[in-house]
Amino acid sequence: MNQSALDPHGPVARTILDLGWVLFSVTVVVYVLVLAGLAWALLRQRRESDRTPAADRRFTSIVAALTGVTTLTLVGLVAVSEVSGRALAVPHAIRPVAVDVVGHQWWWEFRYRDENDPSKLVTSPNELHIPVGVPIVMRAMSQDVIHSFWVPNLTGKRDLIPGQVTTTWMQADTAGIYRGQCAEFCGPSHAKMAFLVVAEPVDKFQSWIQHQREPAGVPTTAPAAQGRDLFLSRQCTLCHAIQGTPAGARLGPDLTHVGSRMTIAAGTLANERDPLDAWVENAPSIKPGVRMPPHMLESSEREAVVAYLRSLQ
Amino acid sequence: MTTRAAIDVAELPDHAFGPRGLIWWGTVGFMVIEGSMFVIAIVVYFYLRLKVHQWPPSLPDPFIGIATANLALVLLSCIPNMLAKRAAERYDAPGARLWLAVLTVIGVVNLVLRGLEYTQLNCRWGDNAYASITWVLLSMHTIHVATDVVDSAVLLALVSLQPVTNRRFVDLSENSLYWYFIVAWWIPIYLIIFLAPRWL
Amino acid sequence: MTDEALHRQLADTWYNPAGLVGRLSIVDHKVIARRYIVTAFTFFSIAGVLAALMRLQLAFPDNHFLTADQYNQFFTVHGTAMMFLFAVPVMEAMGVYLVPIMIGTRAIAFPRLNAYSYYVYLFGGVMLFTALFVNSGPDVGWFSYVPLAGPDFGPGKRPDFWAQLITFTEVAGLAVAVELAATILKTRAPGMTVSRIPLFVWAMLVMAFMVIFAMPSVVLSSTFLLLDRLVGTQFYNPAEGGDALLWQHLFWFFGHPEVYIIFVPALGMVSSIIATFTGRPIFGYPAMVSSLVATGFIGFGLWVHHMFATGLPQLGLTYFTAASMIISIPSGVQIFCWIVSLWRGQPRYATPLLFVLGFVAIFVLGGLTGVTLASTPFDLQVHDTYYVVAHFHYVLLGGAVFPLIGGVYFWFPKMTGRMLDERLGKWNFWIFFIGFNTTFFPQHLLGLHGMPRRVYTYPASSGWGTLNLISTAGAMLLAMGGLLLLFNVLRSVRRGAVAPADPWGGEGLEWTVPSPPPAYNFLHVPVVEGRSGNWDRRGNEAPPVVTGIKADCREVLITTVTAAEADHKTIYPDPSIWPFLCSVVTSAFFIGSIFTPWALPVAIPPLAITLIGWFWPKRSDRSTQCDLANNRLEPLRGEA
Amino acid sequence: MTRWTLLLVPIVLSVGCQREDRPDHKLGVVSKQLVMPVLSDIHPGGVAPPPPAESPFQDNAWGINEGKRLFDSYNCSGCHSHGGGGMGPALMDDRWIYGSRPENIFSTIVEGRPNGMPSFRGKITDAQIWQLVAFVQSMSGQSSIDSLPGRSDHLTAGTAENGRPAEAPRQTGSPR
Repeated sequence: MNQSALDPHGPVARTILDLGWVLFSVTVVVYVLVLAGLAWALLRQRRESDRTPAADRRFTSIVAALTGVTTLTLVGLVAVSEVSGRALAVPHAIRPVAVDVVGHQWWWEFRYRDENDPSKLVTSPNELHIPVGVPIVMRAMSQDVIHSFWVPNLTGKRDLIPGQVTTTWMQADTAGIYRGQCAEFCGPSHAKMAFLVVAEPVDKFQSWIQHQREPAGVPTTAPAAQGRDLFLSRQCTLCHAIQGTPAGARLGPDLTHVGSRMTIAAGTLANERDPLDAWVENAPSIKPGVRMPPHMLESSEREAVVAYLRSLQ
Repeated sequence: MTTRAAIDVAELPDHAFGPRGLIWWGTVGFMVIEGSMFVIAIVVYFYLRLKVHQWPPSLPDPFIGIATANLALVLLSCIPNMLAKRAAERYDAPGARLWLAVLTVIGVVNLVLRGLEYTQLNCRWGDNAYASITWVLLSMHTIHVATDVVDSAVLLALVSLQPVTNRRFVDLSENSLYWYFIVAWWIPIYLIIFLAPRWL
Repeated sequence: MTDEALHRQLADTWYNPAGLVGRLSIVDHKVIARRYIVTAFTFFSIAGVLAALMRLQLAFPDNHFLTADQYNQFFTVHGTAMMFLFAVPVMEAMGVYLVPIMIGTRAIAFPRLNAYSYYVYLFGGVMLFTALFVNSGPDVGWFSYVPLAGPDFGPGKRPDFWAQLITFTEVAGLAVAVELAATILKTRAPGMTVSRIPLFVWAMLVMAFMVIFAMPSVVLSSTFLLLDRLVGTQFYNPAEGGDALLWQHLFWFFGHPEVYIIFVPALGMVSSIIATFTGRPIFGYPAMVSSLVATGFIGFGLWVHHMFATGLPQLGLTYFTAASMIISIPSGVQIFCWIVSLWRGQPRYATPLLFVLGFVAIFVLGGLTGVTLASTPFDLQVHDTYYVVAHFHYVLLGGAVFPLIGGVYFWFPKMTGRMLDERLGKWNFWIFFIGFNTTFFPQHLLGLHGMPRRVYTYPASSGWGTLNLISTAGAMLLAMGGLLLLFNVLRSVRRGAVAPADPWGGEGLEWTVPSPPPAYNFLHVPVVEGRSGNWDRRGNEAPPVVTGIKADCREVLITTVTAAEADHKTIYPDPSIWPFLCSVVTSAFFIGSIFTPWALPVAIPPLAITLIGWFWPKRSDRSTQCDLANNRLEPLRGEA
Repeated sequence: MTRWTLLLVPIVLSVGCQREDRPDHKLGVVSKQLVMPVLSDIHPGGVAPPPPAESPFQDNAWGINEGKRLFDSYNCSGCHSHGGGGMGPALMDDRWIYGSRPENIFSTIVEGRPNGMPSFRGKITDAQIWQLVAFVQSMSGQSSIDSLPGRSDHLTAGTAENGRPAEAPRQTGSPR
């Protein structure tokens, strides 16, 4: 699984890791020196001369010198850290990809805005697709409690705080799938609030977002069709939206293209038949406190609904 | 174990007023704690101010009539307070009793007026953040006033029912010190709750 | 008067009453402190068990040993109890016990307040754990961030128990801080000028002042939280002009100094232990003192480094980065001075010194990871990951608990009159040391590999399994170390070797009094002639003492703040049940106000009654009689 | 001090468990425990169908709070305002048209009522209906004080449930 700060795939994470190596090397050296000093102090031969005032004067100057060195080292580290800090400022890219990152208990909503045409808004729950080599400028916000957006391989944390919007950015230099996870404790299922970042070549990204703008496909198989009717006639529509159908609620993740995603339940389950079936049957037993209630569907009905959802590519 | 008598303290006094005495340090210790609570609460007030455009947010300004009268009264109370402190430090029991009694009465009147101040506020604590901090500031201070009035009353009873010893005179003097502390905080609290909304 | 007669007289004057009511009336700082310490270690053990359970849950990916709900309550109560019910109280308690006998006075200032603070603290702790046992344990983290802890997302009473626990411990903590400050500033033995105050006492003084200035902020913020939840104020509601970050500012303005409140007294213990076991005073006394004071000041200037990820403006962050790094300078200076002290002294490797050496090895590492965390960009990666968990366990467990246990081995003979077993002690140390590093070192790597904090489980695909398993194994070893300490204590209390007044050849005044010290501490209040109260008396057959302090009154000598010249005498109060009764009322009020605002009006009358009972002089009290005997200035009405 | 603890336990127990339970495990059961008799969506007002089950979220702070969230999410406020009433009757007062017992409220939601209250049969899962029932009860203080919700994190709409006096329910036959 790709979720490590030690394996950067973008400028932000790389800058931070480089800084990290500087900090580590300095601290390791200091640590070794201190312990060596301690060991020497303990193991050395004792002499009478240790107890003279002259010795104490010598020590005074030694301690003073060491303090000076410490101070200089720290000033150096502050400077280094400040330099990397500036390097992380949001870039003024020509055409950055603008994404709203919205936190919910316990899932993520990524909104791709189109400045020219608001109707082209795309929302992608728990799966953030980004083009490689382009800065992604993100507006961070929350619907309920404080969450924290974090993709170790690409960028550090940014808290999503209700009542305020902050801007941050990241960029992927290599195509790949990176896992992110909520980093601020946000309630019972904090541990199960993850998401995937899919970094792909610009053209693939473009076609992906084109596809996301299309409404849901019409079911082709009988079970899928039955599933759609069940979906629209039962509880599902109170929370979920599927573009191109009457279902338009915004409480839960948008399911228009749910079949095309790799995971469900915010990176908790693989998006396959059995997990999906278990999820629809009794989500809270899988993800504590989750708002998706258990459903009173006959197993046959559930299969149909699952078939429909999986058909939503 | 044999020992050498280096210092003899038999003749030293058994009490001391002000910073020399232990009671003073205890009193000041708690005054510092309560003081920093007021400071932080006031910082919160201005922090919340910066969060909104209009202040008070969609509320009228509070009336200042009674509050101002109360402030005037409490400033006046500094005179009997000073006299009480002086009397205590001159070991003048009757004087101390008299001025402490006056002080207690004034304190009670202050509390009654303070009760009326609440009715003149422009808000209820749940209206918005401004209302909340206003109520908390005022109530924090009211609790202090009430505590000291009760304290004075008890002390008054004590010095009236029991012989007034040196230690008691120290208590009397520190009680006046605490009243100064309350008066001192009264002014900024008044300014912030009743005038700041007009200026900010 | 012969020493024997004097002893009998003083023992009678400073008696500690017996019987249930009597025991609840005791105001002797040593008895109260002993209760404080035992209680604190009890809470420590319970919180430790919770930690062990959490480690078992995390031992394997997708583990079902604990439910999310249990885990969240456990980690919250673990953190809360360790910070508020163990670390701060136990450090203050060590001060309450040791400071008076280190500065040569007969009791702590405001002894009744001291007793009161203990009972309030005890009831607070009992409340928290009772809440946990009945599934009402707070589950929003020891930091209780709003809005998660607010009325809208924290249903029920769980966060209220947290907020009220804060109130309990703050009341207790602030009371003790004031006592300690007053004791240290006004009741030092004559001759103990500011430049002769033992380093441990300096540390306690700094801690007391930090408590006094830091805790009001959290008292206020947790009160706001309660009000938001109970009566619908809007402090933390963004929609009504409130602000979620306000909580974080207020909480961390307390929360960061809190770390130093815990850590500074430990530094004092380290100094006492190193001095004694090298046979020479600590090198660089002025540097040590100014470092302590500097730590106290800088500690208030870096709370925002807990909020780097909230998106505050970069410029401000730079300042906090700098401040957070600067604070490691005073710590560095002290480390240097200790190493020099060890270098020029003659170390004796008794258990206390072992724990101190372990402390240096662990704390320096923790301090250095702290420096890395101070760097804003780097913090953005490791913030709220296991890297931070490792860091603060290195500085708190390593930086505070190791010296504390060293201190327990060091002062146990003084407090109980029995020695702890040295062989067990050495085992205790090595198991603890190895267990500690096995538990927490891997967590650095877990953090860098992307494991966030406060997750009750993690997927197998994460590859965090192995390191977590190692960490859990270490935790079990650590627990064994804890049990060994418990065993050693229980065994030695009954069958340990009897301790002389000065078993270690210790430096401070505390080693001049018998073990355990009599209720009145000093038969003759000493006159101090140097920094090393005990060593200064070497070869002096007749050490200088103060005479003229009444033995038939609880009379205490008050000295001047800086020069410590005898100034006047004052009379301390007798034992009384009222502080206990008052603490019962206080606790009932605090717990009641979790459920209804009416608790306040209901509580006021009994509170007033108990307070009056507390302060109203009792004819039978020795203090009242002494007071009257001293000075009848004015006849009672009707007399004469 | 153990004596003291023992003394405290029953007190806190009485206010602890039920209030604080987070019944994820229950939810599945709740949904299965009953199959409503299939009636027509329009149901003559007044008489409620036989009690389905006793309310699983009675006095359960978490369930009540979830109910409060759903009450807004499902736009019950649209008609009932925040309990103050609008097109629909007020829910925070003491007047009950179709019964104040949990099962009455349950069937009111499932069956719907004349003059505008739609039927939510099959639209809302039983688990969630029970949460709504618990919240509706709490609006007029028909739950233990320690389980009543506090203020919400949005614009204030009057005093929160835990700040209002409990009403004594009385049966008033007809709508207003």
